Amino acid sequence: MIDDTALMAIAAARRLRDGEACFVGIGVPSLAALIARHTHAPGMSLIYESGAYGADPAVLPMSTGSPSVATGAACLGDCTLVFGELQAGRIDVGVLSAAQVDRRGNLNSTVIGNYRTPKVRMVGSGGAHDIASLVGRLVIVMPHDPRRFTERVDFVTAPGLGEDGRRPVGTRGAGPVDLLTPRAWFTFETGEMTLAGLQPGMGAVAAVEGFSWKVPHAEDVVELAPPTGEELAVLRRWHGKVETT
Amino acid sequence: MIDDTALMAIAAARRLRDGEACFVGIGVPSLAALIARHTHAPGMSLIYESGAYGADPAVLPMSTGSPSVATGAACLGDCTLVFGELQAGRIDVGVLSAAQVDRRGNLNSTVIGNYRTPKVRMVGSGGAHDIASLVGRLVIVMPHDPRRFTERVDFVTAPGLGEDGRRPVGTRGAGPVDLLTPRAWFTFETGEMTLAGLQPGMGAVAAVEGFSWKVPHAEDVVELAPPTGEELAVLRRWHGKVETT
Amino acid sequence: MRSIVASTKLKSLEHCAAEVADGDTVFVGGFGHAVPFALGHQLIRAGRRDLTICRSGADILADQLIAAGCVARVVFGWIGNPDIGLSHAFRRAVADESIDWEEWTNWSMVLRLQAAALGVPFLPGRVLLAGDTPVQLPDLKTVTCPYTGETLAAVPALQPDVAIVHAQRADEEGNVQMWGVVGDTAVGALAARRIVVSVEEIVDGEVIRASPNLTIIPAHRVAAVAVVPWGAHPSYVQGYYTRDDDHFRRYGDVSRTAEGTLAHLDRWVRGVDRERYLSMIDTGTLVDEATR
Amino acid sequence: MRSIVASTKLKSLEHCAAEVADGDTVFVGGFGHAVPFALGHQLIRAGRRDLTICRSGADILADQLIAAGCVARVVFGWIGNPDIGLSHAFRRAVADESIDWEEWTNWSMVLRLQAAALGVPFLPGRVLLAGDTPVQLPDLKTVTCPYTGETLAAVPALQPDVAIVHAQRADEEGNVQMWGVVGDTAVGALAARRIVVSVEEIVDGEVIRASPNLTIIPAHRVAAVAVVPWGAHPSYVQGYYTRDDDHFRRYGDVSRTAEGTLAHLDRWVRGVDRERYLSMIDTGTLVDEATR
Repeated sequence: MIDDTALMAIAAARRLRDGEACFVGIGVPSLAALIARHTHAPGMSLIYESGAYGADPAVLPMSTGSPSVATGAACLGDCTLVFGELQAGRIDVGVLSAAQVDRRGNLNSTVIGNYRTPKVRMVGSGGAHDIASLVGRLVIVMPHDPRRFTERVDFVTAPGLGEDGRRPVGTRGAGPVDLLTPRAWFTFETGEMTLAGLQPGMGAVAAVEGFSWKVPHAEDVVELAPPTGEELAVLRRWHGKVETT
Repeated sequence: MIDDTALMAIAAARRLRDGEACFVGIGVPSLAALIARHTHAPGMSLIYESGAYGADPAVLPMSTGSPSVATGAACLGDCTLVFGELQAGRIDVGVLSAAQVDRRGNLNSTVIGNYRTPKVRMVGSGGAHDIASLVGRLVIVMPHDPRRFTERVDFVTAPGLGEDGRRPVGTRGAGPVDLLTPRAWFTFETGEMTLAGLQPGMGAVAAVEGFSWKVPHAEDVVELAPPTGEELAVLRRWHGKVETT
Repeated sequence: MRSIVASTKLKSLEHCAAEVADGDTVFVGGFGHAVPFALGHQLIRAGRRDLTICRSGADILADQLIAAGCVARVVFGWIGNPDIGLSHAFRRAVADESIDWEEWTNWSMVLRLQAAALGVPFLPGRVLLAGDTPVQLPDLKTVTCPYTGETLAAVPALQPDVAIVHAQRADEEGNVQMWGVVGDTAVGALAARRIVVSVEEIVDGEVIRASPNLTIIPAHRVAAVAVVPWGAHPSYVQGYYTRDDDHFRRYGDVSRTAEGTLAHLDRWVRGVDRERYLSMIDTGTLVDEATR
Repeated sequence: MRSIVASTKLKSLEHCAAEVADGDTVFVGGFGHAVPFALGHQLIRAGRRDLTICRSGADILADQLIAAGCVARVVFGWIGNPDIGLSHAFRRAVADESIDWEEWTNWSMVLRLQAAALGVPFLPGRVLLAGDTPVQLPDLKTVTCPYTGETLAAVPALQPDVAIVHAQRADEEGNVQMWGVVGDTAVGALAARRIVVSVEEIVDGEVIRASPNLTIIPAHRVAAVAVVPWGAHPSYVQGYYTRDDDHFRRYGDVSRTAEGTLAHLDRWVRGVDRERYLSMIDTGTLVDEATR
């Protein structure tokens, strides 16, 4: 039961706070937000780009417009409402994943390779660029797959930090602050991805195994607490249960 | 029963066409639109600035947000929806009244006298400036009160035509095309208010009695047909019946 | 599981009104429908001062706030007593130079609020380009479209410090539902830094979540909610009670003089609690009318 | 008196699809919810060519229109098969350079449509100012706020020639009601010059007028309405049927090859009428799921 997804999602859930407005993407980001809302953050509001506030999906949605997003939501506005609130600086935190992340916390979901003649043409930004540009702070979840971690992403879909380690001109909010994988917790306080914690039983070498650059360590690299019984019980309500077959 | 209001409203109703989207104000404008919709223009949509489309008030509303506007409307959006549609050039015709009108079809509902130290401080634009600036064409209704007809209004709340008889830069649509009073019908084709028709039995002198400037006549000043039995029957459903006491 | 309630936003009417501070810019909700009279009257009772009140079309609640001395400045698109007449307290305040004001149009006021709700400092508009209204707005700028070269009005954002809103219902978390005429109430509320709300009734979260399309303000934007039945009287609440047109007419008469206006405030606002207020209106007739 | 119907907008599915001409820019409604598959499939059957299709998040209907050769250009914020994978027909078309595209973000696409709905040539936005997305938009301009001096993106208006939309219901006059997830469907439709709609059912005007807050498109904007039950399958319609997730998964598999995609279109679209289509889906299960 404590698979990679569970480790990532639970660790990410702990980075979310009660009472926050939380803009979430599909997949592990939704799972992380749901765990938080149903453990330590009952007053957190899940926001989807389709216009839903206070969503409480009974199964993990496959689309931001899925039935589980709509049914039981506290508010169904439209895209203009949620992105307007985002642009006005009123959404505290976003949770996103992507195909690639780099040492500055930039996310790529657009192309692998060259933009016009790509090796892999992917899905593009969706709301990712908008959320990363505007949200209060960004929590990133990524599977531990070395190909997904690069020193510089092929295409900056969603801006993190610039080459100087600071937020690019034109963005708002703190940008990426936490990156959770099944092996580790990284932060960006110093302006670049820094190992800050290890999942239970994981070593510092394994945490960055296969990464193409040397990831700095925080002064104190902590060991993350293992998932609690409550967290796992909550996780089981959604994990592996995507929308109906 | 055929009082001044009835004559004005019925004559104005005849200037509205079936199938049109019609932005209406409170009072005689609403009455005119209702007569049209319930006689020759069943497919006309009454639009109020409060966000209502396809309104069908059972009693004459006192406010654009009145219960009679909401109840039975086909669509209740918000101000952004209706004014957005107006600004996008999608509302065919507007019907307005005002405290003053001038020979260029400019309307004043802001002040009598000087702006900062007025003789009478009135209600201001509301949607009048917006409708007059943007609607496809404007139909004006005015009681026959010489003080309300001036060569130049004290304050141009809602722009009609400029001193050159053309629409001012920055406006869209045809501007004022018809002005109905209990005595006459005026048009603006030549760039200024021109006597085009007379209410039944009314003379050309009486039509502009008391006006402070010489109002030109069209080549053919027609006599308007008297209110029909159908028009009067429809009128009676609303005339004198404002919202509940 | 779905009924998790983190913390209640439910407060007294007095608490809600206390969210409005002296000197605040206050958006007053209600476009003919669901005008927050109870909240506004509480501001009068609390003796709030130096407010800037703003909205597109302002009715007799604005007039009463002005008459009571709460208001230093009005920012509006229209001000009056709908279909009845002028805003006499405003008229008098203009005449004796005791008030400042800034006059827009209903659409440009909505655009100003919309800009704030969208977090941008201006929105381009196709109004305020002709006539005398823009002449009276010396600080108004234009903007040139970088694609078409057109000149548009640059309608500046207006971010109220606080919005006061009345609506049909909310849950304890603060999700606010309104139906019927919305007007500029939602955009004006969302434009504001803080939102305080009075509602006809508090319902279970389940009720809200059964019709989420009716929620105009999500809970996390709401600072406090008070349950105030008849809180919009003499305006109306769709599905609850109809408009007390006679009350507007009577106010139109008495407000012609400063003395008449103050006597009205003494009778209906100052020293009058909600129980007393409700005893003075013919609630039976107004409810009956609403069900027609 | 309230049931006056001027003229009916009710037309066949074929008639509605015929409102879309070769070469048109088409807004495709449906944000996960109420995607107009039946209307889109009719465009494929009618052999429509050289379309520019646009919306924020484009799902497998866009992929199918591309695979069928209807599309010359895609303007989008996202394109794929939600939670499953890529838009393979788009991917192949990019690889063999048989398609043109313009790539925005979901918010900037919504702003583009919102600008058109509001009748302005651009809206200022706080996105497209960093990262590589704006780099790929060489014609994108910025605008300087005349009040604050800030630089914002000048997001250009996008006015579709026609919008295709699916919704729960309409009346004969063409008042269209939708609830559940609205996404960018209303703004995209209102942005367009013409709007054609399919609905689950036609209801009496009285039904519409009993809940006017649910009307997202007023009648005078609608060119034609077709009654097409299950017209959003394999997406869903709130209150009618749930999402056929398996269908999306199977399409994710078969669309990996051009042959698989064409075979899917042969099976589900070309030469398949609505009766045949409905016989191929397990409507019972999907309706049951919706009532959970």
